[in-house]
Amino acid sequence: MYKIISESEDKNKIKIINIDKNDLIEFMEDYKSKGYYLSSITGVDMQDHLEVIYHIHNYDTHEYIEVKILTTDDKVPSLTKLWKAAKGDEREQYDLMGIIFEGHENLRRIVLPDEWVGHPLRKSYDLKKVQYINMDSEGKEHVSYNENEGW
Amino acid sequence: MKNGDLGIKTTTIEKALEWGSANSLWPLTMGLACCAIEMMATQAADLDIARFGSEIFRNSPRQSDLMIVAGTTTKRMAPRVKRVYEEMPYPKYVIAMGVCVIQGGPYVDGYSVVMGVDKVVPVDVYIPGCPPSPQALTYGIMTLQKKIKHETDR
Amino acid sequence: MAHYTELNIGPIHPAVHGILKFKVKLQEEIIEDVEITLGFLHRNAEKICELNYYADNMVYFDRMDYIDAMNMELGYLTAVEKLMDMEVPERAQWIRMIMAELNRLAARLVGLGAFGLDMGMLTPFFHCFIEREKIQKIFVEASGGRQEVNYMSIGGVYQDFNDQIINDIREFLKEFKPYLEDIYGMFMHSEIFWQRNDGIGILEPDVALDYGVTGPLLRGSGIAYDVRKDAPYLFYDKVNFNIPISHKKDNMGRFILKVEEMRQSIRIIEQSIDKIPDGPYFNNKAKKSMMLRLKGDGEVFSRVESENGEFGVYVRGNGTFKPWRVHVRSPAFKNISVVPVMAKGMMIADLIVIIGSVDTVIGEIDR
Amino acid sequence: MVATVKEIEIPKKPVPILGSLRTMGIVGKYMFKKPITTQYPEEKGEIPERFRYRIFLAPEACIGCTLCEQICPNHSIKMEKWDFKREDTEKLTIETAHGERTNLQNKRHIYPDVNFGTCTVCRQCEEICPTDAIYLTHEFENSRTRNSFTYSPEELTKQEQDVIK
Amino acid sequence: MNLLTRIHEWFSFLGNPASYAIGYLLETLFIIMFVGISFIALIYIFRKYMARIQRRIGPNRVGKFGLLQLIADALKLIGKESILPEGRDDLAYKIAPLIIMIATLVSFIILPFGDLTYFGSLTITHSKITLILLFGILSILPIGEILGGMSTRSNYALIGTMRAVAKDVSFEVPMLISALAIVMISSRSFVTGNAIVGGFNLSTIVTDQIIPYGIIEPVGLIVFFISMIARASYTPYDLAESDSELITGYTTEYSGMRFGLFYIGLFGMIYLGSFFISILYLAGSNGPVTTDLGFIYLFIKTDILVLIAFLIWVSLPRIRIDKFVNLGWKYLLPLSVINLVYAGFFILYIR
Repeated sequence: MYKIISESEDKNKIKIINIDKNDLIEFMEDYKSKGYYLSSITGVDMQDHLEVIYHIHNYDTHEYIEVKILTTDDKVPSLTKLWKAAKGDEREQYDLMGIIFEGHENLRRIVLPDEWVGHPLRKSYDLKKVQYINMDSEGKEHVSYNENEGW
Repeated sequence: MKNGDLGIKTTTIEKALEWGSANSLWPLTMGLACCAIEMMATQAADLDIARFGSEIFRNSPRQSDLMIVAGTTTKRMAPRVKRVYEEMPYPKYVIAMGVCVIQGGPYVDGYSVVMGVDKVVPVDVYIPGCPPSPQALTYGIMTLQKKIKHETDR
Repeated sequence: MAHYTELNIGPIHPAVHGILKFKVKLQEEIIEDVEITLGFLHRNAEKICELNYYADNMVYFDRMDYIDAMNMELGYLTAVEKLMDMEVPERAQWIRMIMAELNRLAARLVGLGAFGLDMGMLTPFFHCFIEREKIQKIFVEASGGRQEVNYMSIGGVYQDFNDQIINDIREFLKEFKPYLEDIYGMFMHSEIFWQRNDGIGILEPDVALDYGVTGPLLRGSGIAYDVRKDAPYLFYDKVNFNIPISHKKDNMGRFILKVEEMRQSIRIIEQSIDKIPDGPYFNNKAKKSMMLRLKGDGEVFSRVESENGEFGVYVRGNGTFKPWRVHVRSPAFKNISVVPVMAKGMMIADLIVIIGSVDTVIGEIDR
Repeated sequence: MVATVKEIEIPKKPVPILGSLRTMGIVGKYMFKKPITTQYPEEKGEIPERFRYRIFLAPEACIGCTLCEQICPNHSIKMEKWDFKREDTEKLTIETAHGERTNLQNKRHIYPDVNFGTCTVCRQCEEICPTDAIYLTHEFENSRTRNSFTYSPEELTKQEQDVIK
Repeated sequence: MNLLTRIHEWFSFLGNPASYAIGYLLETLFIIMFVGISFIALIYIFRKYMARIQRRIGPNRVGKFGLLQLIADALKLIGKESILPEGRDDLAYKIAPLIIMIATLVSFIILPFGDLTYFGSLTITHSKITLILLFGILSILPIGEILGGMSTRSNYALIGTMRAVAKDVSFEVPMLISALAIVMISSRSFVTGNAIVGGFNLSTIVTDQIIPYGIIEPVGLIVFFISMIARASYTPYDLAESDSELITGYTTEYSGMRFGLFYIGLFGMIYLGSFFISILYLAGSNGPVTTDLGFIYLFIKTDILVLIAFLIWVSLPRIRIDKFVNLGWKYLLPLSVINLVYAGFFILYIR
């Protein structure tokens, strides 16, 4: 049985439930059976740890719930088995935030090319190190730090 | 000038061809982002761009003369823009529409936007604005027509 | 071993409404598989938002769903104002509501016109843009911008409505109603339009929910979910309007539903334009010299109904002038992910219509 | 809650050929209506008063407060030194949104320098300017064949045709 | 008196063989020039007409009222680089637009244009089987499409070609059968009720059409009209070059003047088809008052048909390929056969 660490409310009166990341799957399975659907996944970089925030939504009772988990090793369990909506969201958060969703079968970058170095939404990402993208004749994209090798 | 006849003739033909290509700029339907909607509005009834002979928006780069880069060119898109540009036959012209394609626009701080499409393809006319109003785009096309006819150097 | 033709639709293709790549596996003309590649318009708005002041970020939200700029601004502002505990004067809220609905009309008109073009109907596009131009003129009169308006600001709106704008809106609505019926008729009377849409792109409700689809796509599958009804913001609980739903689940149902929503938008504007009270249009706490010094603390998730569905904005502040994290729940991102499900087993021509029916805006998907 | 859910009515399928003829009728009807096109270069159409495009500067009113530089979302505005001779402008009275202001000074002699190649015309600078020195106008005919859009403070005070780049 | 003898008269001082040769040449040139000029006028009218329907103005900057627009377009297309795609089938790639262009032009020479005052009959080809000749030339057009599409090795062009072939195959048959019904009716004179020779001759068909055949067999007219629009690949049947799906179908890889030839072919086909319909079904050059103005009558009928086709183009959406082929085989073909049977009974009745 999952354990709720604490409950609070955000400024829009949405209930926030803090849970441990090992309880996530169990918690979400319970809520899925109650008729909740995944709405969005947000990763927040708190510099010493990552927060992953799931917004789930019940279309019948009009209830929005924010589920928050913490992770220090960038790894959280994937929800793709529960909701297909998680597929795209998790890929996006992996791409931009570097959260590794364990159990996602196709965890590739989605908006940036595969060779891109770093995860841009991390606070530690250095915007001054500019990366350039080029494409070869077969349509594969290559990333380099050299300005002359791409745009 | 004794053998100048030929020269006059060729310039006349060149002039005629220039006149032709200036007055029949078929743009490529290449909307990248927000400016594409304003490009469509220029095509639409209110500011009918067909009056200048740019009526037919061709879908194939092979048949178009003018590439209006309408919208932010990202780094991923830049090689593709380049490729489309190379697919177009000469004489070809490029209009950079909107500040995103001029110098990066609102996304200058970012990591994935090309700071100016002129790094990717040679640009003939720059139209500032975010997005430029249809009038501004029409004015830009008129500037391009003048440029083709060597009438302006703005 | 079956022989497949691989067709790359996009990134630059007239049918994809922007830049998006569909890699289609075809067996003759039947679609076996669709693979979507995103990211050609990834403009890192979320990152830039973290680097800027709260008031600056409006610019980037305008350019997300670029044909529905007002609703994007509204999504951000409802979040930020909650974060700052700022109250918005009533007049400003009514003005916002009118502008949001007007922009919804404008966005739908672009969608309709492009939908016609997808099927080779040339004319509705022009009529749609004639009407859209009128809306844009109202926007210019109010805010100065045509498309990326930047009209709303933290604590109110930048400029007040004057009598001329209200008159113009009334006049526009009067002309628009019969025109909309004409445009609707152009589509609906044609039996070829029916052939192309009836029973095409069927989306079952459980699939839609599973994929997190919202907006007309979800309502077209028979689930009455609209943020304006679900969690009313502004004054949507003070005006009468219907949330149309359709149990037809296909393109046709969605098309009729979208037009019906436009009629409801007209109804909302008509009601709210009479209800605008006098008073300030701006909260003095956010007056212009204060724009840089607005602080936010805590976290908030706020959602509005944009053209494509539920547009959510998550903002986390850490007590400084700049947000710590801004995340956008993009409706079109979810909507586009069902295209492979809807298109499977259909023909290549149907895929184009389905994409047109989903009506994606790439700026919002890639951000 | 006033919003109600209503199922849409699906109209009847049109009769083949007759339906198409009806569509053609609606479309063809507009042939007899007047075109609404504005003939742009000759007639500009009516441009509403609040329409904004290019930034202008009223140098007498600028006090060099750098607020515009700070608010600009993409750093299009940089402050630049310019020896503008303020003759008797210290006594000038300027009407602003906050009432009248007198004794305007620009002690550091810095004025905004706008890069119009990145300016998104978002109007935040006009909004924040305490003395309304920076303002946006209808001037939109400023396409160039060169990528040089940085307007010095002096050029910001001039009309578009006088600024030759 | 016809155009040939008239020209022969002018040049009779050169002797018979020479003047006849010049006569034929000038006559053909005249018709081709006429066709060329009316193409230009047609495209200009189309642009203005479409603009008007869409509440625009259309081209009006180049020359007075934009009359020089087409010349500017042509000059531009001539001056344009013609890109040769890599991996093409060279001969096929280069010959395809020529086939389309030549086939379209040649088919105009076969049509009976009727009379014009002073000049007399403008008809060039005096053959007893002009109808068969015309169908023969029309069947060359698909070859151009196929060659053009297959030679470029582009996937879009490939699918476009497939569709073009499907289109041509499924609409050729109903078109032919409805033309056959016309042949049947026209092989028995209205006036005398006797059998006449030359049902395959377009001129005879026209001269015998006191009542337009379109009134006698409206089903045939509709079938033929739909098939004609389909053959000319106009919306709603422009599947082969559907803009929003296949970029421009089989012409995707063509540029410059080569594309221009395809473009002329597109407009030429609708023009030819309208001529064809007005000859077969709308009594061609027969008019209410005088036969001297036959050509003018024909021209007016044709232009009205062309305008209708344009209106269909701008207002209807594109049909889907399977429904399209269904339309050809399941509806138009049976209809045309019914029409044929009906024509047979009709002949029995008028005897």
